[in-house]
Order: sequence, then structure tokens, then C-alpha cells
Amino acid sequence: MDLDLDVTEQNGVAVLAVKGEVDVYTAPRLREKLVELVTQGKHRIVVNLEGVEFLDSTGLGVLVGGLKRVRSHNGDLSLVCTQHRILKVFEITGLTKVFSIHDTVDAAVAA
Amino acid sequence: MDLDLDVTEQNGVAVLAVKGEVDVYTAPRLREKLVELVTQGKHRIVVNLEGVEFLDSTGLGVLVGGLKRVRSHNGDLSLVCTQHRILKVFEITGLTKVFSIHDTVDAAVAA
Amino acid sequence: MDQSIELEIPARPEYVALARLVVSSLASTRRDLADDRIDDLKVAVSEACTNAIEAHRSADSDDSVVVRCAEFDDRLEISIEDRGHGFDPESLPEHPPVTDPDRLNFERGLGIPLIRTLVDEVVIDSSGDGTSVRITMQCTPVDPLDIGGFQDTGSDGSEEPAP
Amino acid sequence: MDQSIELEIPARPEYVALARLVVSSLASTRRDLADDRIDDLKVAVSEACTNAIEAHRSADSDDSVVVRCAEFDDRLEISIEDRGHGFDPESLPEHPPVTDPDRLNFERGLGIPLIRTLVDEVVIDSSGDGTSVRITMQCTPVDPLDIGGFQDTGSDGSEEPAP
Ligand SMILES: Nc1ncnc2c1ncn2[C@@H]1O[C@H](COP(=O)(O)OP(=O)(O)O)[C@@H](O)[C@H]1O
Ligand SMILES: Nc1ncnc2c1ncn2[C@@H]1O[C@H](COP(=O)(O)OP(=O)(O)O)[C@@H](O)[C@H]1O
Repeated sequence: MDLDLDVTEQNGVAVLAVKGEVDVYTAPRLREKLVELVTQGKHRIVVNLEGVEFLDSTGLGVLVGGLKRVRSHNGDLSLVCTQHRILKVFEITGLTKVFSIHDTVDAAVAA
Repeated sequence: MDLDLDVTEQNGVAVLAVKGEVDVYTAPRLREKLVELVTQGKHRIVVNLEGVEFLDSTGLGVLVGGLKRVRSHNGDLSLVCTQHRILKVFEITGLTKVFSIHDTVDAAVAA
Repeated sequence: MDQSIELEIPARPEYVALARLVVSSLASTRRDLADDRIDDLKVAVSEACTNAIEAHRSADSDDSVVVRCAEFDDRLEISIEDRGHGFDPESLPEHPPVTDPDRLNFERGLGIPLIRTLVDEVVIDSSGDGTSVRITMQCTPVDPLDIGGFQDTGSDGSEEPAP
Repeated sequence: MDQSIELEIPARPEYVALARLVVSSLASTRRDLADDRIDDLKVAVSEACTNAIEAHRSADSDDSVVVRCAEFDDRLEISIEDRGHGFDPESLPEHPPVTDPDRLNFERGLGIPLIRTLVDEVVIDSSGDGTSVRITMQCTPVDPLDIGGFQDTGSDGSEEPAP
């Protein structure tokens, strides 16, 4: 099972595009990538979830961990997601109120 | 699991396009369709296997049965197949020498 | 129960995807379970398998985790069984409200609430010898009088944010 | 053997696709088995499951068919086990040559020859209590001296028409 992680930069914001399934097997790689970005001083991060085919609470936990980490540097981590089935797990767990979630990368970067 | 069977006619030849997986579960439907065609007096049949994703010996058996049936009416049943993984099971079982196998429906109809 | 299928997987993270694949493939051959409900089921199965694997890890157990799927006319029952040390599903910690800044300290504990919300019924049976989580997905209304209303409840309910 | 996964399916035609799915999904997570070899494995598993189901049908058995997959560094071993009446794999009827018009009377009996040709090793263990067909797919050369030559034999051999 594959998880593709691809980082680009847009207006000083690190955009992390996630592709594939995020579960207990692949989530550690997502966590490492987020830690790496923060260690590199990237405290404004947009995680693009449009390519995610599956995400469960292990993935949610990693994203919450990332948000906590950038906030401790006065940064921010926001999400791009329009897929109903992915948004649903954020809604159920109340995390739509914790993350700012955008429809496009441009909107997320501009916010 | 789906098996799509679609019959068209071309120059008096019945062209049966098969899509999906042909195995012990779906093969009976393929057999019924072939029997139905022969019963309707269609003794020149081309079976287009280009849409087949999987085919095992149950499927081979049904095709051999169909060939036998049309031959008993002095007809013919030929195949269209360019997919390596499908051709392979015909080769191993020596059935490439029993069926005439073509690259396109047009070639099969013209033969 | 000769209508049931059983999948035994090593208690390791790389096999959770296989459990999801088997359950969703089985569910999708039924024409009576909508795609979004299959997505819900995949998340629930993933959560339960993740917990089972974690339970074996902390019990240092080499045993397999068993996923059983029983098909009935009106429902699909999936159970995930482990041989870990078990837990008390009634006394899980409550999460602080989402507005509380402390909420960010809860990176975990979201699995069981997700399962409860996403599926039609969940029965957790846990003891010191292991845990079984039985998930039920209704496929067609049981009572003809409930047609429509019944299935709406299932999918609308699950889209509401949990309290 | 905690590295192995086990799938138990009802002995019914509609579950053969699930067996193929599980085996091919497992095989494709290994980076060391080429796509065309996975296709070969799917055919072999499908043949063996089809025979197992047929064996249960003719023995009027309600038991499940068991598909076991054991992963090793250098190979994948899949066994398909049934509780039918068994058979003698050494005394299967020979097919007439393809040029013989009688060949068309052989709509069956192609399964075991296909399995034998498509996989690296097959061991059939059959008695009156049931049959186990164990299929081995080599994934990397066992002996470093064999690199190249070894794997070529596997895939070239399988593309030759059977005698
Ligand atoms: N199968 C299980 N065996 C033992 N303990 C479990 C099991 N499932 C859940 N638990 C316990 O319940 C807690 C909450 O589970 P869950 O809501 O899925 O969140 P998380 O797994 O992220 O902690 C787990 O941390 C664990 O202590
Ligand atoms: N698992 C099994 N149990 C009992 N008999 C079997 C089994 N597998 C194969 N056989 C016997 O061997 C014969 C040849 O099998 P095969 O080559 O797969 O062709 P087919 O299944 O089309 O007849 C079968 O017809 C059956 O009599």
C-alpha cells in the first residue's frame, strides 16, 4: 500500500500533498514528514488531502499532532479537502472546528 | 463481481463483447448467452475478449463448448484478444491451435 | 454459519489494509449497501483492527487477529477479535469540547467514537482474554413499515458531528 | 507461522473472486513479484478454489474452503484446502493432441495442467478426507549464484504452450 508525500512551496507556505491511504501502517511516514517540515522551520503548512483515498483516526491523530507542533511556533496548519468521505471523519470527531479546511490549495495558502 | 455481455451484429456475424471476470461464478452466464445465440440461428460468432480482466479454465471450457456447438451447425466461433495475460492461458492449454484468435473485431469478422 | 467468511491476519499494521479490502469487497458485491456506507464500514473496520493490533502489541502476543464477516439477508455482521488484555468500553476518557485549547492534546481516543457513529450497531465484548468488536450494517429495512425513514436515519445520523 | 494469513470462504462460486483478490493484494504489496507472475498466481488460485468448491459440492459438504498464504523472504506459499473426497493427481486423463478433432470434447481437465505450468511449484496432497494444493511462487533467487537464470526459467517456462 502506497502513501505518496510531495512537498512544494507557495508564497512561503509549505504545501504537503498526500496521496493514498492513511492508516496505522502509513501514518508514521506522514508524521515524520510533518516533523521534518517543522524542524526545517516551516511553520505555515497546508496539507492537501485531495489525493487521499482513505483516512482513519490514526491519520486524524497525526494531523492534530502536526497542528499542535506548528502552533507551538505560532504557525498554522490548514487542510485542503472537498471529498465527502474524508470530511465526514473530521465532522464526526468535531475536528472541522479545530482545523480550517479549504476547497483549494490557493484558498488555503491565501488564508 | 460483474460480467457484461453485449451482442452486436456486423456483416451477419454476431459479435459478443465480454467485459469483466470470467470464472466459475460468471461463466454460466457466458455459456447461456452462447447457447442463446446458437438457438437464434447465429452460427458465426466472434467473442471479443478485449474487455476481459480475468479468465481461467472454466471460461476456456465455455468457449470450447461454444465452438463445438457452432461447428455442429457448420458455423464458426473466433476470438478477439491481444491481452498477453489472457492469451497466455490459451497458449498453455494448446487452445491457440483450436481457436482462431484475431487482433481486432474487424479482422475476426472478415476472416 | 456456513455463510460466513473469516480472515486471519498477523497482528501487524501492514495487514489492516487487507482487512478493509476484504470487507469492502464483500460489502460491494451486495447491491443493497450504498457506497458511502461501505466507506463508513471501511473506517470502522480499520479502527477496530488498529485497536486489536495495538492490544496484541501491548500484550506481547504473536496471535493473529480474526475478522469474521457473516452475511444475512438484511445485514452484514463483521466481528474483529483479538487476544489482548481487553478494556472497559464504558469507562473511556471523555474528550474536552472542541473549543477547549486542551482538545489538541487528544490525538488519540477517536477510534471507538468513530465506530459508534459510523455503523448501525456495535457490540464490544471485552475481558482479560481478549476483545471482540461486532459491527452490524443494516442493508435493507427489517420492517417494511420503516422503508425510507430507516435508511435515512442511518446515513444522516452518521454525518452529524459527534457531541 | 504467525506470518501467515488465512481466508476461510464458503464453498460457493461467488467467493472465488475474493480468494483471488486477497492473494493478489498480498502478492502485490511485495515489490519482488512481477505483475505477470501475479496474474499467473491469480489463475492458479482460481483453478484450485474452483476444484475445491466442486469437491465440496459433490461430497455434499457445507464446510468452508481454506486459503492460507505464508510469506517468506524468498517466496510466497499459498495453500488451498478442502474437505472433499479427494482424487489421485497422478492418474488424471491425458488430453488428446490439439490437432485431434476429439480435442473439442475436452471442455474440462484444463485446471491442474494450468496450475502446474503457471507456478514455480505445486504439491497436491489428497486423501479421502480432503485435498490440499500448495502453490509456491519464488520471489527472489534462493541461491545468489542463480540470479537471472533462475527467474527467467520461471516466467519463460510458463509462457510455453503445454505439450
Ligand atoms: N481491542 C482492544 N483491546 C484493548 N484495549 C482497547 C481495544 N480497543 C480499544 N481499547 C482501549 O480503548 C482506548 C480508546 O480506543 P480508541 O477510541 O480506538 O482510540 P485510540 O486507539 O486512538 O486510543 C484505547 O486507547 C485502548 O486503551
Ligand atoms: N480438490 C479436488 N478434490 C477432488 N477432486 C479434484 C480436486 N481437484 C481436482 N480434482 C479432480 O481432478 C480433475 C481434473 O481437475 P482439473 O484439471 O482442474 O479440471 P476440471 O476441474 O475442469 O475437471 C477434476 O475433474 C476432479 O475429478
